[in-house]
Amino acid sequence: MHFLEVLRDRIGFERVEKAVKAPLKGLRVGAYYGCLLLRPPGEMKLDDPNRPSVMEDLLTRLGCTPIDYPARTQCCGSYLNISTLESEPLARGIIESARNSGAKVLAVSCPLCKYNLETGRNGSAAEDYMPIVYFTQLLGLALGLDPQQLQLDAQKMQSIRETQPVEVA
Amino acid sequence: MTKQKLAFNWASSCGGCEIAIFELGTKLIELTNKVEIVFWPAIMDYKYQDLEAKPDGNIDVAFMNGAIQNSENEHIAKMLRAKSKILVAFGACAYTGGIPALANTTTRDEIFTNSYKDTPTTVNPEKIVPQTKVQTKEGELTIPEFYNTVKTLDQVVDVDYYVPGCPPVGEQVSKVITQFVEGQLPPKGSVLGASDRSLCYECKRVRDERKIGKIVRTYQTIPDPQKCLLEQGIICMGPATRGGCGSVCLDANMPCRGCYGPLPKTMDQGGKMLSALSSIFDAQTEEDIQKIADGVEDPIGTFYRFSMGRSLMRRTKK
Amino acid sequence: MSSFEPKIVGFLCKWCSYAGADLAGTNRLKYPSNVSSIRVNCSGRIDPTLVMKALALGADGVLIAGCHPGDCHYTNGNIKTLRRFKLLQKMLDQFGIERERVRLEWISAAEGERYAQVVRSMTEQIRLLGPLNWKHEVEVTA
Amino acid sequence: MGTTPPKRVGVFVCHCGLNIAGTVSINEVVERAKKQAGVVFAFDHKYLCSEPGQALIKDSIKQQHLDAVVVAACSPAMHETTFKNVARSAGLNRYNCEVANIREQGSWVHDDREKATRKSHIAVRQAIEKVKLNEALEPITVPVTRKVLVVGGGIAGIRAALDVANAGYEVYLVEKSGTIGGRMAQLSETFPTLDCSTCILGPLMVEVYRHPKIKLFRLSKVEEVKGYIGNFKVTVRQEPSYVDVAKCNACGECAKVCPAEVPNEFDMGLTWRKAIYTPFAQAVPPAYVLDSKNCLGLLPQACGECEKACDKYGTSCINLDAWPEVHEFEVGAIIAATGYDLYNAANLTEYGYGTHPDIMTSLEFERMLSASGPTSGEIRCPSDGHTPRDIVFIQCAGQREPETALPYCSKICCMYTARHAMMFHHKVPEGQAYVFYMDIRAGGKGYEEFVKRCQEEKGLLYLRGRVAKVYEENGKLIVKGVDTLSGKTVEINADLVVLAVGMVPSAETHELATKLKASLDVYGFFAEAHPKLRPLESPTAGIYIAGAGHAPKDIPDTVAQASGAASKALDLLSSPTLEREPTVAKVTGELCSGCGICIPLCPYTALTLNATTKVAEVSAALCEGCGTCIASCPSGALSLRNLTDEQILAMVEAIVAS
Repeated sequence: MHFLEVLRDRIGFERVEKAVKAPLKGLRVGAYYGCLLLRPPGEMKLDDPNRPSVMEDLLTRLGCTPIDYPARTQCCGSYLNISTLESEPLARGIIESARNSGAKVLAVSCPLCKYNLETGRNGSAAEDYMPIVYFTQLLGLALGLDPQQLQLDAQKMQSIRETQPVEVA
Repeated sequence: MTKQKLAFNWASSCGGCEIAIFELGTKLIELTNKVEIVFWPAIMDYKYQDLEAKPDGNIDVAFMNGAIQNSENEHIAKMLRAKSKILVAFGACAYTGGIPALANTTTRDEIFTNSYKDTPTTVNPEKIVPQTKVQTKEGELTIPEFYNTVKTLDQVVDVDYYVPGCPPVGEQVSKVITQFVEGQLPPKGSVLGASDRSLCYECKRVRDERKIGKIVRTYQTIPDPQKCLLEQGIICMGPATRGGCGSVCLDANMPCRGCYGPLPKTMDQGGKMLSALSSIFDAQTEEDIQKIADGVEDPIGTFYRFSMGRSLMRRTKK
Repeated sequence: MSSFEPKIVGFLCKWCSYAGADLAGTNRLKYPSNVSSIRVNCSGRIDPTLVMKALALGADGVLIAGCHPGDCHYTNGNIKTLRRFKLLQKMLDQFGIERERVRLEWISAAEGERYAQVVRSMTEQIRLLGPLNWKHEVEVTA
Repeated sequence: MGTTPPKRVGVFVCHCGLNIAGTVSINEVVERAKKQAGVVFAFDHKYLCSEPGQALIKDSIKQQHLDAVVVAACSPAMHETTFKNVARSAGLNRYNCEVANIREQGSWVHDDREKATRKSHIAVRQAIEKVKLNEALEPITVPVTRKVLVVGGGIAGIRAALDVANAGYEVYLVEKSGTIGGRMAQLSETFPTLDCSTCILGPLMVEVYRHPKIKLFRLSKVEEVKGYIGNFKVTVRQEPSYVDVAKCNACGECAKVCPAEVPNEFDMGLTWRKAIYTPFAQAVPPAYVLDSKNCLGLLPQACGECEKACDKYGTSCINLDAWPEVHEFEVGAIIAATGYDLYNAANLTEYGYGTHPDIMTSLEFERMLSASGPTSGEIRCPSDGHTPRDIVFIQCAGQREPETALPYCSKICCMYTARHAMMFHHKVPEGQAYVFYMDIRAGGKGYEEFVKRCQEEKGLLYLRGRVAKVYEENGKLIVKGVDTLSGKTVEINADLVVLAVGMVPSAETHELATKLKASLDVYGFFAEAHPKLRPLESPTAGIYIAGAGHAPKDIPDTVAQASGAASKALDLLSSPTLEREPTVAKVTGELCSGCGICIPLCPYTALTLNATTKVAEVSAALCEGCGTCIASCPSGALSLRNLTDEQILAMVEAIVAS
């Protein structure tokens, strides 16, 4: 059972929402699923493999603005990456796709995805530097934990949010 | 005309069958005008020697009740067989093994251990269990051998007629005895004093839909006295049991326990009841079926309460 | 013990399981010769007393095989078999008869390999259990 | 039977060339058979099913004065009838012949000669014991109602109904919708000849409508089917059309004023229709229909605009107070032609059907191709009506997908997709069509040639591979897939995506099957009695199957099967009576106590409790002989003819005694 399922099925997103202390208003997050959560669909059964919504549902509860983008379920090429660098274009494609749709940060659930997308970020210009964080980090942030504890670059997160009008919750 | 000679004897039995004969009441007196009772240890002081003394075939009709659970039972059965023209297995125990035959779900050793060692009320520090022979200074004492498997009468001797019931009901008993006295007898091996159809045929309860959603035990409910008990989830052996008892249990709002034994054309009372009962389980999936089946506590004790001795399997494997 | 050849009575429904057994033949699949089949119209024909009688007569095992649930040629005869079997199984436990000896299997007309497989496993399991020899069980322990 | 002298049994053992003799010692089987009680004669032959083999059996029966024979050979499924007939030709009752299966379940499955021989001997002994106890029975003859019910008014139903009717028998044709014609009426052209679908279907529809022997019930449903082969009692419920067919001249005034608009199912919801409407131009009967579900107020009458209009301008043929009618009739045979529906494309989330109007199913595209369709034959994108330049056809959409969707192949998609692509190219010459395919399955007369022709059209590109994803990115539809031939992933910006989704049994199939007690296969299509040898019959006697309700089919196959099913039904109707197996259940009255356990167990309602005698009775005509009642009977009052408990036990003993 994945932590997302615990949150969704055991605890329930509405209870999570109630626990939110600092809603992440104005944070435009692209949820990235990759394969970890969805495939093989028969085994995972966590969500629709082609049209998942579990991460978006959670992010909404945290106050974020989830961004839908075509590449969110595409393969990050992680296993290719171990031997070659063929995965880099794949990862780059995913980030592009997310950026084009207006995402400012990518939320992932898998360390390999994170690592890969970060390589895919290589050489991208500072202004369109896209943070890649675990959804749990965002959860922590929303629940009022200190960014340091969450290994989050506080300024960056802030700057991203400042690009949007932030209502004080 | 010479009076017919009748004998009554009991083997492994509770004595209920003896009482059943007393249900004849005053008829019994009239009977003695027609017949001479030459052997009846339960009632009068007869010794086995008296029986031994008789020439073979001297007794016209002998009624033997009780199952064969030890060597004494078997010995007397054989003797009575020899001395009698007609031998009748009287009552459920003699006919189908009855309650004693439920001992076939266990073994001699288990029974001894339980009765002579484990039961809390037993004080038996030396853990002595019955021995068939013991040497005492007075000499060797013997008691009959206790059998591991209880048998019906016809599993040890040839039997002419059967009278089912635990015990056989009064009016049937008198019918049977008159049958013998008047000598109008059906072919050898027939079952007397019972119907050839199942209890359902004479049952007055109304039937609606033949299905069972859940097994209910008698202590869990007070059944509707008008409606068929099976349809109320209570296991009633009626469908697989001979009628003729006058459905006394059902009139007391209690299910038939099957004491009148299997029906003429069936091999095995319990198996037949099991099949009939489960056939109308109101379930389609394996899980649901299992649920209902689990409701049947102790299938052997339920379906073979009186007929274990005459069942196909006859005992459990130990 | 290994020289012991179990005698197994197979009640096969003619629409599915018997046809499945025939298919095993047509495909020349090999399996032990210990199961002799009796062709019945429907597994629903099999009365628990027939199973017990077979054991009492000296069979070491009994196989009942019918169509898969939903495929019964007589709509749901196999479900009725299942109902009887479940309760019979419970009682046979009490009689001390190992579950491997009496089996209910769904085998379709297309499942020749499955039939062969069932026969193989059943024969092996019973071979390991040894003879049932019920007559002896009753007589000797008398 | 006790009084009659024991039967003189003859045993005949077949070598089947080396098929049996190869692993079984025939001689030993013969010799051991001779030792069996009752056996007076045993002999073997190389091929018992051959003429000389049959002659041997026949002559021996006469010379040896045999009362019964056992034939040890192949499975009874193969030659039981053959040998029973031989026995009968020699004057024996057919039930005095039993077959011992020593091939399929003997020689073919065992290598060890000794064991195979032993098992064969057991089989022979079983048969001997059984045949000794068999009673001589004659088939039960039951009358046949020489009429046929056809369920479903598509091309299959139409063809079957016409064939039966033209042979001179009455047909009841039941159709759920307002007109016959079915799916075929929705098609624009048909492969491989490209003739116009309605042009070839129309005349048949009219023929059905006009046929004196065909009684058409449209807007109807089969409510109940009682009885059995030759004697079905059918109840049909017919919803009113509220329009007098005889009077209606299809002027359409009613529809003009009707305020209720609903998606037009004939156009797969691409257009709208009124609540009172005519399904399509060639609909039969040619009259308007009012669909009560969508009418703004029938009872109590709230709207009634149509009625007023009809009285004013029309022929006042509308009657809003009409009620459903229930028709009851008897037939001897039933042909189920319930047809197909489309697999729900919305389940295939990777293709995004339902998320974007320009992703459509083939049948929707079909309507668009049709001159009578929503765009009168022009190909337009539903989103904004522009003519697509790039169009992607995805074959096997949700098919051959055991994991997620349909495991099977719908057979016709390769063909119609080729046709669609070709039509597209004819209508939009400057356009580019892409077809994603797994394999091209074009088995059929002129099919391969047709597909080749389409593939050679320019502007038509066949890509061998699956589509992974269809999604929208800045206004464009992106089709992401792989071309396994070049081994490259492909990305196509498409204007229109057409999904060749599979065929599934129509919604009515399951419902009807339950009423007919006809079994279905794992996918819910009608099951056939035998996949190869009896493809037109349901296992349930008297029920025949035709068309896509049985399995995905193209039109030629459907029509062929329909005619086949019709001739099967005619075969049944050809005689006023039919014979049924006499091996049915029987009650011994004096043993039955009327406990009633058996009554609900019978799937054919063949068992009833006689109120006066209080005992159960069997209707031999209804009983199929499954024997489930017998197993349940706690009195042993029920028995199955020629498969009694005694016989089964005799066979069991034959097994355990050897």
